[in-house]
Amino acid sequence: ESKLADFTLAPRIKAKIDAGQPLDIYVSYHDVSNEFAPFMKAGVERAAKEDKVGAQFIGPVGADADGQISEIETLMGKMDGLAISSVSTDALAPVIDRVIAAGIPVVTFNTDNPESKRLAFAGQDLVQSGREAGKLMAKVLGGKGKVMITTIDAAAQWSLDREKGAREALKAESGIEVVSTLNTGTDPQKIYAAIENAMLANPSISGVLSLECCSTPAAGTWVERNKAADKVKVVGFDLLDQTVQLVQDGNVNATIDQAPEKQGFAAVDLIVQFLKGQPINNVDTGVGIYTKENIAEVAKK
Amino acid sequence: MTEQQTPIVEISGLTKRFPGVLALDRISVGFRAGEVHAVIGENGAGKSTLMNILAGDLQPDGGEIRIDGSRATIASPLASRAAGITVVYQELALCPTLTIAENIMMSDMAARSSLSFVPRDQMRREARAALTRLGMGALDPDTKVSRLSVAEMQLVEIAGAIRQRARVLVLDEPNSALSKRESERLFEIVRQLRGEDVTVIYVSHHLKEVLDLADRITVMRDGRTIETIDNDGVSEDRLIRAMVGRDLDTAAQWSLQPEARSDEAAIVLSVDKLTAPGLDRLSFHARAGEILGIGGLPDSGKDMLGEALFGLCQRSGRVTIDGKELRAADPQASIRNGMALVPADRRGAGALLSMSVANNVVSASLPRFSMAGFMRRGAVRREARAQVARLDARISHLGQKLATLSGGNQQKIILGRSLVTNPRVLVLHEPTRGVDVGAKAEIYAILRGIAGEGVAVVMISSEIPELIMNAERVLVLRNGGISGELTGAGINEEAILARAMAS
Amino acid sequence: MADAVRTGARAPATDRFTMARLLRAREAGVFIALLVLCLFLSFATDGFLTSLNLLNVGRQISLLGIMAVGMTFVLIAGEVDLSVGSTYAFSGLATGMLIIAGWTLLPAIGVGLLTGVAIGLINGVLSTYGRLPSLIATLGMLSIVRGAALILTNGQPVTVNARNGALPEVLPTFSFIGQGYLFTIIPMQLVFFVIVAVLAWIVLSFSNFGFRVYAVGGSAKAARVSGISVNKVKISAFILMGVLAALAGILGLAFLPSSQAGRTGLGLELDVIAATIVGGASLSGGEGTILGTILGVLIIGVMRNGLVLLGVSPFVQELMIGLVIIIAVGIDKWSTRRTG
Amino acid sequence: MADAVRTGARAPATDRFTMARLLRAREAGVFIALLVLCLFLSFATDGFLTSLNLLNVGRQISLLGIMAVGMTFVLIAGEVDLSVGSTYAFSGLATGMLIIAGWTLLPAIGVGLLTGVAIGLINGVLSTYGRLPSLIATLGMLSIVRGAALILTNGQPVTVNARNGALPEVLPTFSFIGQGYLFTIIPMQLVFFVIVAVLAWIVLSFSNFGFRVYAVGGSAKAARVSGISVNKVKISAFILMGVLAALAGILGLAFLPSSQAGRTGLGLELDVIAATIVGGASLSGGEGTILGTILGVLIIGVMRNGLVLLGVSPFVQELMIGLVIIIAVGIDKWSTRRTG
Ligand SMILES: Nc1ncnc2c1ncn2[C@@H]1O[C@H](COP(=O)(O)OP(=O)(O)OP(=O)(O)O)[C@@H](O)[C@H]1O
Ligand SMILES: Nc1ncnc2c1ncn2[C@@H]1O[C@H](COP(=O)(O)OP(=O)(O)OP(=O)(O)O)[C@@H](O)[C@H]1O
Ligand SMILES: [Mg+2]
Ligand SMILES: [Mg+2]
Repeated sequence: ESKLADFTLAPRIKAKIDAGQPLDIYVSYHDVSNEFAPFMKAGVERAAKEDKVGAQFIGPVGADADGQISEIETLMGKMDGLAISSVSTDALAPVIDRVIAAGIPVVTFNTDNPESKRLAFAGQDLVQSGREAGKLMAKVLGGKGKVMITTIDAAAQWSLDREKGAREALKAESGIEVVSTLNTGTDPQKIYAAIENAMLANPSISGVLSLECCSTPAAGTWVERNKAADKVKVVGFDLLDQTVQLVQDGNVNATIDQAPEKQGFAAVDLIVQFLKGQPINNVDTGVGIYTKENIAEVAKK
Repeated sequence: MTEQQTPIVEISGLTKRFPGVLALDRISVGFRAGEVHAVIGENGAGKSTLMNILAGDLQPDGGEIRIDGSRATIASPLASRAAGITVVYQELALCPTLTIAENIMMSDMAARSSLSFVPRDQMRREARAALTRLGMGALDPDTKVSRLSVAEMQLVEIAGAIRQRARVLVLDEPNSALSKRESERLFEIVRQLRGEDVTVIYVSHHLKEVLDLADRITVMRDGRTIETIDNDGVSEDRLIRAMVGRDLDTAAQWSLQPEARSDEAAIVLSVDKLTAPGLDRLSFHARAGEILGIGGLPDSGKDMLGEALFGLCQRSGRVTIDGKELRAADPQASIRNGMALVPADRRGAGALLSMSVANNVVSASLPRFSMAGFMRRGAVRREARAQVARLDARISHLGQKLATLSGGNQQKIILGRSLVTNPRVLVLHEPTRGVDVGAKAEIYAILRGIAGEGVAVVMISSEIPELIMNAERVLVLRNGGISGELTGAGINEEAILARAMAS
Repeated sequence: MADAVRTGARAPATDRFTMARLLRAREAGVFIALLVLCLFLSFATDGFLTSLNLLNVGRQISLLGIMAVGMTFVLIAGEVDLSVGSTYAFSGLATGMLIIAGWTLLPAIGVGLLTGVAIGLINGVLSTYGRLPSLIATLGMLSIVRGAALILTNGQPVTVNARNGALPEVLPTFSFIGQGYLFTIIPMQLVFFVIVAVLAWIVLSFSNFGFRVYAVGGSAKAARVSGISVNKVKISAFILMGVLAALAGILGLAFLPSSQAGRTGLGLELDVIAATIVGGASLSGGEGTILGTILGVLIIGVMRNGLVLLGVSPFVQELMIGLVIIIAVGIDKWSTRRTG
Repeated sequence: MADAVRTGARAPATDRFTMARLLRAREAGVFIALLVLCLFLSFATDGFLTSLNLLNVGRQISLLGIMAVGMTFVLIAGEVDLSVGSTYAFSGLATGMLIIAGWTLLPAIGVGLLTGVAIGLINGVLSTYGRLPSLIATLGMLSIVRGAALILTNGQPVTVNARNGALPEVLPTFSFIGQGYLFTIIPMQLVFFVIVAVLAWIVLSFSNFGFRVYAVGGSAKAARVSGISVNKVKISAFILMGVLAALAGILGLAFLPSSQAGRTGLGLELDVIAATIVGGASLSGGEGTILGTILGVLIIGVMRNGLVLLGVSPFVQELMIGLVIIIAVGIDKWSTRRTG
């Protein structure tokens, strides 16, 4: 692409490559304290081992744009490559461009930042995965019903992208109405209470579409406790322990996996390939769909 | 003395009601230019309330104030100042985090634009001048007020008020913490101000002072002005009768020297080489049934003695009661072993102001009034009622918060708290500060009664008459050590002062 | 007269207990606000005044309520504890990890509660013998304990279930205390809250310890002259707070039954302090009652529930919660005459 | 004696300014902690002691610093403001929305700052004439302003760029104040912080207004009877805080240049208060200096930077921040003799 062509590698890094010195790749994830961080980190570490580079997994505790930017600024002098998942596209784009301008290659992973001059993206197409979720919802509802979308952070870029995809897909179904988007906040108790209250306030809801890891098991748990599996369908994301169990028991009807380990691996691997002078392209880590039928594959692990 | 003239401040029918109390009941009084006008009355008579209204700090519920003959409302402290009134409050109004100079000059600063700069050098100069006038020129104006003694704070407050050249200067118990010498300096200035045609309104419980100083005296009782007397040949007894509304039979007792009768009694308290901030290897003892007076100037160390004995501050040396040594810095152990303290700082260290009378009475003896860690309410109420009756404290009910009692009554409750612990040694620091004559006499009688029961009473006081009247033996402190011991007929003002000030 | 009683009631109830007195008490403002709110919601929604919904509200406020009871002690003692949200997370996670490590229930919960004791002890010692303002000490502990929880769990969620290693005999009881219903109707969390509140009320109003807490917060210096060990009383209050935060954390985990060090209980400290202060406790110490705190917790819980039932947008909810906090406290202040 | 000087220096600089005195001042503890930290980092990392990194730290602390300066006034005046995080978000968003609505820069920033004035005014009036504890008033405002920001933006992020409607001539200047460098090296945010700090220092130490802030916080009663209008001084301090929070919010938006009502500045209040108290201000009023606050802000900024440079795990960082807060304040308390 043109972006790749515009990029000039910093002499410092070039010298390092020429001298055969070990490279230092930094992977900045937007919230190292969330449930995926360990999987991403595992992927990063696997890549570091296989590609024989140094890789640091960094990022703020709790999604925080300022924290993520400050950390990157601080470490810019040390990094030979950066893979980043942005808290907020607009906020992080200028920093990404500055890193690029300094001659350090940047790829995005997990959450893309297409506005920026990043070289490539590794991960799920979030709008696409949202679309898939919407389609699944429509399917389990049999094409009609009232749907509530839930997310722990309605403002986050990944959430906005998935919501966009989900709404697109649901709009296509004339029998389905999206009642609201419920921003639950991130505390587990508050997520559950928000869902509980919302279901109480609006008993006509027949589908809950969760956009992420954490309101998915909360919605499933609500269904389980209220024995509402017949009346309320849940489609969500990710394969947390609890979610797997809920899918097995039929309280969550479908969940979409985003292969976080693969994303972490691809993030580092893309940069290494680029520095080796190989051509790079976006990596789609895919949309894994799990329902009661195939969940057993995951549950065994 | 000024003849009949229109008063500069004239008050008529002034009423102030607090929740549950009619503090001022249609009082009327006039203050003339160039007079020293004393206002006296028992604790809770309404003196401070009246002064706070003049200061613009409280608003009356009825009645009127005329200044220079025309009706005025004193809506705020600023308005009061604008009318030429300056007040030295009974409860000191100083800012502890600022320096002396900043406190003295605060009202000047309040009058300037808030966009102006602070003229530090000028402030320092003027503050030093104001201090010098009070004989306190040695005090560094850059010292923080929080580091001053109560007496020094009172002087700073007075210094700030005097330099404002008010037309009316209100002094509400201005010298309750001052030494005799400092007080006399103040009186000199008051006389000087009178010569400059300033009206000085002077609130005090010291009748002798009042008779020395005042041109006229207004007596208040129960929120009413009883009478205003010209001070020509008025006797103390006459004033007391007006204040209390009856003859004070206890007054006679005051002049009695206690008969020395505890010489042979066992030593209860013994203090050996007590060293603490301001105290240097102090050794003395007190016997059962004895009232031991401790006197001295403010910096003699006497103000730390109570806290050091009781274990409120770090100390070295031995303090024993009946031969048992008290652990340092452990007030609980002191109480357990039979010591009780009535501190000087009634509002700060004495009372649990936000708690009820009943709770205050038992607060130092909780274990005795509880079972399995829970309070026995009945027993608490019985004890509280008994103490209130014994001390003749005026309260409206046992659940009344201590903060809403008048000072003298607070003092009685604190004394009651000490008595409930059944002390072997009762240490009192300024036991009658700010207490009116009637209550004073009652407190003295109570102390003698306690001593009569075999308790050793240690009375630390800056009021020499109090020591003379009550103590069987007086230790005079200077520079943290004992500079003299007086007994029996040897206890008199000259002897105490001589030992307190000798160099 | 009215005022004397009013202020009198703020201190432990020495006075006889009468309904009239109660209504003139400090809590009256909040009580009236709560009443008005409930009345309004009963008419404006059809879902509010159902026993199911009310029990639901009861459950949702329970964990906040348990912690607010602890905060009442700390505030009356003249201190403040900002670390409660972290303690809540840490203790729950600790218990959860022990359960999935195969421990039986009581030891696991015991250790969880002990972590609360330890945190409270540190908070207390730093704020007394350590001479730090408790705001700073507990703000530091907020970070430290949160960091410790992240390190302990490596940022992974802890989910208590058989697959992760919890003993099968432990799970039903653990679920019951978090999710169960007493007599099939009263949520267990609410039962815990009621027990904690009643015990705390007895202790605070009638015990020597309660007396000392008020005394220490009212005037530390005067309390010392009365032979009360100020530091010990304050440390005890912090420990009580720590234990109750731990209890809430454990119940919270038992309810879900999953927790995450990076998210659980974040920002909870302000909710807890808000509820307690709405209930009449004051940051300057010496004031507060358990009854007031319960009212404060209720008003916030009912408000949240009501706004949802009314279908108010979550953004407006956020705004309304702030308004109600101000108005609930304001009712009390503005309805009494200025007393200087 | 040493102590006399120490405490004396806590008040506005009445004393003549000498290095020796400075070092014995209240700020000494924090200053030493900062020095030790910097020395350690210079040896332990190779990136710390470079002008680039130091200027970087300067930028990263600037917004916190600007707000901490405001908080210094509020705390000295004996109050506290919990609403600053919400104000930060609201004012930034308001300015951003006006810019993308096609306004020119100065009016947009002016209105943004005015929202800060308005919020400060409300905080101040509620806490003075409204007789609410400022903790409650501003906690309520925290929710109200956050709710208002969410309603205003409908929860959507606001990004200032030409595509959204910002005038092309506005963008470069707006970017410059947030992201630019003076003389191509000093970050503009740092320039703003330095200007704010110097002005605040002059006002607080030398002006009559500064004097009144100390007087009001040291003893409201003493100030009132001297004729100082306590309420006006407190309200002014809140307004100053509001304006500075708004300024920080606008600079923050100009830096990113995107903001989101549901997230921006969440929990910022505790960071701001922590920095200010580490710098020596006290919750009970009357104490604090701008120099101390700057040191407090620096210590937190340097710490964060150093931990990142050292490659410490983010979880451990969280824990260390708490430790440093406790130790920095502790150094001061523990190194001076007990004074009762
Ligand atoms: N703020 C207040 N609230 C309630 N009652 C008050 C208040 N201030 C004063 N009182 C009551 O008003 C009465 C008069 O008090 P005041 O302070 O004027 O007495 P005083 O003559 O100055 O007494 P003292 O000699 O003890 O200083 C007392 O009964 C007191 O309890
Ligand atoms: N908040 C309050 N509520 C009720 N009464 C109050 C309050 N504040 C002060 N008072 C009353 O104001 C009066 C002032 O009396 P004060 O405490 O000055 O007595 P005092 O013995 O003269 O004190 P001091 O020891 O300073 O001389 C008291 O009657 C006190 O009860
Ligand atoms: Mg008085
Ligand atoms: Mg008095």
